[in-house]
Amino acid sequence: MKLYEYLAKEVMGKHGVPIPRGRVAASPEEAEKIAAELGEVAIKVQVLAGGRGKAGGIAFAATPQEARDHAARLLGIQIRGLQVDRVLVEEKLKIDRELYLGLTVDTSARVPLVMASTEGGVNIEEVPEKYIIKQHLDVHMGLYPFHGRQLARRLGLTGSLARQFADTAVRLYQVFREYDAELVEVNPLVVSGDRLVAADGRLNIDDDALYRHPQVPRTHEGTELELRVKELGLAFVQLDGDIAVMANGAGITMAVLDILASYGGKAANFLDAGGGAAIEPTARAIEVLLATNPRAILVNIFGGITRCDDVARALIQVKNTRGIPVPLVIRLVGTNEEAALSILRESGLTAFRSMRDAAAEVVRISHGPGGEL
Amino acid sequence: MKLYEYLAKEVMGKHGVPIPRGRVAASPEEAEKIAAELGEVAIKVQVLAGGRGKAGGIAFAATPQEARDHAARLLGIQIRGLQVDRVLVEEKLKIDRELYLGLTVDTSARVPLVMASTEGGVNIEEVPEKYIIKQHLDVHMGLYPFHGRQLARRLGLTGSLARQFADTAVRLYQVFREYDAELVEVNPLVVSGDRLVAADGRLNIDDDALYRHPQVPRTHEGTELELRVKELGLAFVQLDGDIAVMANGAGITMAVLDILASYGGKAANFLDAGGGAAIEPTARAIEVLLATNPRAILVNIFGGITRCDDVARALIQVKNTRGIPVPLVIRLVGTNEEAALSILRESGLTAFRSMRDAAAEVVRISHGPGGEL
Amino acid sequence: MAILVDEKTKVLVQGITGNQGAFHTSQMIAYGTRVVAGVSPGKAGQEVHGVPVYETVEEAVHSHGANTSILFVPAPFAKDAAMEAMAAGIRVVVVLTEHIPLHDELELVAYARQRRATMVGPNTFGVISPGKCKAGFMPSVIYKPGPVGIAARSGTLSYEVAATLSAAGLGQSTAVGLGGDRIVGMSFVDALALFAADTHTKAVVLVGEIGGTAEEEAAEFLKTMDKPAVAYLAGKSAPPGKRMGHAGAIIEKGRGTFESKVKAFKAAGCAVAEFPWDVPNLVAEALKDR
Amino acid sequence: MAILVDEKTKVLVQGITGNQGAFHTSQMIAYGTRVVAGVSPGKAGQEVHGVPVYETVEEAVHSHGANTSILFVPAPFAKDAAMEAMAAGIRVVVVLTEHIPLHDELELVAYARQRRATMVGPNTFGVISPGKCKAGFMPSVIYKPGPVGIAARSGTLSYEVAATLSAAGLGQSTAVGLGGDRIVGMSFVDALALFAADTHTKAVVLVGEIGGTAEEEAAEFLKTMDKPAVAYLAGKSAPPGKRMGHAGAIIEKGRGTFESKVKAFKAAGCAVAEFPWDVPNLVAEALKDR
Repeated sequence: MKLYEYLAKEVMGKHGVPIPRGRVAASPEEAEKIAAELGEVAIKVQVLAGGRGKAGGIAFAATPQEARDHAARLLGIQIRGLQVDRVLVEEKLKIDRELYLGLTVDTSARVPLVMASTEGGVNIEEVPEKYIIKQHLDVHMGLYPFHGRQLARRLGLTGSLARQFADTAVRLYQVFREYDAELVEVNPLVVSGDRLVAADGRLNIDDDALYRHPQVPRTHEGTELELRVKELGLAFVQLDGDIAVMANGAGITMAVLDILASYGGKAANFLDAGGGAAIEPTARAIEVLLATNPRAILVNIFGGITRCDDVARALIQVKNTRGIPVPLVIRLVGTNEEAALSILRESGLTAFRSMRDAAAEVVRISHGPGGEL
Repeated sequence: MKLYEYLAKEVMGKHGVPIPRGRVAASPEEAEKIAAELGEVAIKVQVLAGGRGKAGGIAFAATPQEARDHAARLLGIQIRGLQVDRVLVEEKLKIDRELYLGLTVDTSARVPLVMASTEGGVNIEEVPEKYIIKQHLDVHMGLYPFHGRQLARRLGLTGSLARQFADTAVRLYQVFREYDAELVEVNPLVVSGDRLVAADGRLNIDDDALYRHPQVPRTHEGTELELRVKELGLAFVQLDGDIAVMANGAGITMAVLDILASYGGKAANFLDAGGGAAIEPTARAIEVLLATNPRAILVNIFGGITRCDDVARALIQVKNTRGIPVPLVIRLVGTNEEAALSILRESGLTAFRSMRDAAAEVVRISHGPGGEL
Repeated sequence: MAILVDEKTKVLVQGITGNQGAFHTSQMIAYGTRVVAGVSPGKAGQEVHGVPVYETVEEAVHSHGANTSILFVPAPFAKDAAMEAMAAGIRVVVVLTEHIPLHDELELVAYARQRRATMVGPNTFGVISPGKCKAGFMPSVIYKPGPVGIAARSGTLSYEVAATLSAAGLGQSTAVGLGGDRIVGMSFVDALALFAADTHTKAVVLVGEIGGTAEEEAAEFLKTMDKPAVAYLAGKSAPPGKRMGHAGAIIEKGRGTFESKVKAFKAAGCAVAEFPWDVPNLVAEALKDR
Repeated sequence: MAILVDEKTKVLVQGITGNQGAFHTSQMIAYGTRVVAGVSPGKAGQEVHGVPVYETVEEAVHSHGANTSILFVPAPFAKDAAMEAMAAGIRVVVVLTEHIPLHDELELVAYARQRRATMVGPNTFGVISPGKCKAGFMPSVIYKPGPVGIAARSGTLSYEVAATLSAAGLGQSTAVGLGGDRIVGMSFVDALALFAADTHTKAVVLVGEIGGTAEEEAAEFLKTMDKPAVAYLAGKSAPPGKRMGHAGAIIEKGRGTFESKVKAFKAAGCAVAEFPWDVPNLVAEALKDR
């Protein structure tokens, strides 16, 4: 889960990372008031997307009136498809240099990773590798001041700036650990005269650890439908095709999408119904699929923990209660396969036993004029 | 540094260790008021000494008036030589069993050590080893719930009590680490019906780490003179003999005391003037020695970092400013020894080069009638 | 004759008294697995399908010599349970639990290294050596004993592959689920190293997916391994920046792409199947070449 | 021909630009020690007595191959500095600093074990191999090269003993200060193990004191060592429950008594000197017996 910049900075500030003076505003009046306290300010839209600057989401104001005008203009617009309902108003920084400092996990070495660069201010992915300094950390030992000094040294920082950098690295690591972060990033970490300031801040918290952080305000990313399915506890990604897909298992669901693509079809979604799903959640998942108005639905089940008969019953339940107005292609094998097939037969449904045949059939249907099975 | 019981419990309580309801009182009126809130109460003197119960420092009251009377009696008395100026008034616990749970450092294995016993309520030193369960911990890993369950199991606890015990162990370890504790101890950890309660609590903080804990109220242990010398930054222990001793280094100072004892003398103190002491602190140390009204003073210096001439100058300074009214036996060897001897000679003082001779001489003097050198 | 688990393995089930724990204990026993003990705090003294339940792992190890543990323990308690297993000397810890916090996984991996223990998972279906030992919840009927090792990041997809292999008469030495999380205890490279040393395994099938660099590292390893390998990779059509079910299945910052993995495998001389049902033919071919 | 440090040792001084660091650097150089580099954050580029100063240990190790570090670093920063040294691959870290928090020492000891590094101290005078290398602030003039190893918990007292040995013609292979704190990196047993393996060392003198059980453990080790040892112990007359200068010098809960230590040494056949000046004769006798 991503935090808004102003929340990420609030957390960092609490842990001693130097942040600009400023506050978040939800109205032009608030923005004006904050600017009146701070003098020259930057006004930044608060959306969960990068590249705000390029998208026109950042403005500067020399007077409170100007701040009010910018805020009035920015509040309510859309930036990269996201509605702006808050802006961060903070002191405008004199920028001498822009550094980068970030903490994440190296999934290959399976340890925390600290990254630093002299080339801050742009997406770190766009910085050539040779300008990025990486250092693995021992999770039980953590990030010591000496690690920070080593990084500062390699960045070419000296004197007070080196000390501030080392200190900031130690504190950012505390945020990383205490907040179960996937990513903590200060970009740019600005050299402003003799001080370092976190001009922008990102803090992405591991979804699986959110239960340990009840005090952190929740943010919601994704389409309306994705958010609705997330609440069902299912893994769902909306795509732009016309074949709705449900399978059980992340890998096999991806494989189904790949096979459809190879056969010239286009999937409308990724939906992993999980292992061992009961009738009720499966039924709700099918209903979700129908909400995307697909031309056809493909259900692919390899029954392990998942019992094929439960899936069949769920399908029948949805068919009988709300109806399934598009062709339904089913592939079922594994646990309780025979019982499933007989349940389907009773309701006039059939099922494939081969994934290949099922995929070919649903692609054929999606290309044709469509119709009830 | 030892914390008072009520402060130790306050810290534990904040970390989720179950403690009895109660507060500290400095007057009979306060005690009465707290008892009125709590019902039947225990009233416990707050002094930095064990064995309060045996010394009459714990009383029970069924009514607020009784609580007031006990408090009036206890406030102002001395327990094991320590003035009582506060009592802890807390709910009287129904005691079914008394357990022990403590965390300390195993100086031999050089790791944290958790100790538990079914034989709580008495000094753990008096409990036979076979009734004490000890478990080494990895300082980087800490104490996990499973460690707590293992301890609970070995203590024979089951069900909810086992769960509470494991949880308490985890929380107590957090206190141990966060407070740089030498010792955290709950004794007794009382089984009261279906709950565990820390009926008494000790928390001793490492003196060397106190600078990291400015929020912890300071306590002061030792004689008035010991506290005065502690402020000079010198290691000092008051003893009951008549030969004041100053040496440089903890080991050699102990050795000097041993030698004096072997020769039939009695040291008035342990005073390690440290390595590399400058003139001024050394002079102040000598003044401290004079405050014990010894029959003689022995100064034993093996000059390494400590320069013998500095010590000589310090001695002369004290002699010239406040006078040294008792015989002064000096032994000096090592760095700048010759310069030191000539400085002493100018002021009419002499010095031994052998520790043995100096010790024999000062013991001889301490047995005689005494007089100026 | 297999990796990780075999007919001598003495399995401990942590969380044995829960619904899933109890059910799969019966399944594992039915398969012939030596389930010697269970652990469920607060439930000591009970029996589950004839298996004695203990309060702590150390008791289970002490009383029954358990050397492998399988965890049916909810995510918030899984780190503690896995740490307990490793601290008690368990050598192979199979962590089925999904949704374990990332930082807990970092600590588990660090402790496994310190204890020289092997953690399989988290978020895995487990490990099975067909005909010998099942430590997981996979549908065991699809596996047959044989010479093919399987290492997979996903469960159901690897069942598909195993079933096609078995149908083609290509049985398996061991099938191990590495887990779908970003941080897992056993990587493809770790699994390959074990298969390389296992005399019974003649070829290895890797079932990978987008995200991370585990496949690229596996490809490097394959260059030095003298047993053939065949890979199938899921996620060719997945959009970047989206988590495809597994926490680890995401193309981020240009890393973890399907193309990168295919390229790495091809460079290592490892055949990459276009469809899951192509795997058996490729394996048969690879074995014929030897 | 010595333990821990010798003529090949390349010494790094951490905290070299401070008063103590700079002064003792000059003393160590004057003694012939190969002081190759210094580290002082914020002072890189300077020289101290001709020794180049770096910002980080890793640079000093990289540029000069330093393998031993000596710390003149104040207590609040000592853990970081010692960790840095060990992380950078320094094998012997001599921590002179007093008053390092107990929990910092626990972490240092744990990390030294993990890195297989040797920490001497904290709160030590250092280590000297007479005529070869001085890594500490001891008065070097009192030491002479020879066959006696010294391991001591206290500084000045061990200088007394070293001086009496030298005066009696009994030079030293190495004298090491273990440190006066409760938790130290090197114990008597660790030092004895090194002396036992050092061909040049013919006898060992242990200068101990009340508190802890390091002497009792040393006595156990002596039973298996085929070189003679002589002990002198301070604190015979110390009252229980009082810290005698050193954090570690305290009789607590009946542990750490003078009597217990004397008894242990006697049981191990190790002579215990009544006075410091008796040590040379006991050593001479022990050597004569061989």
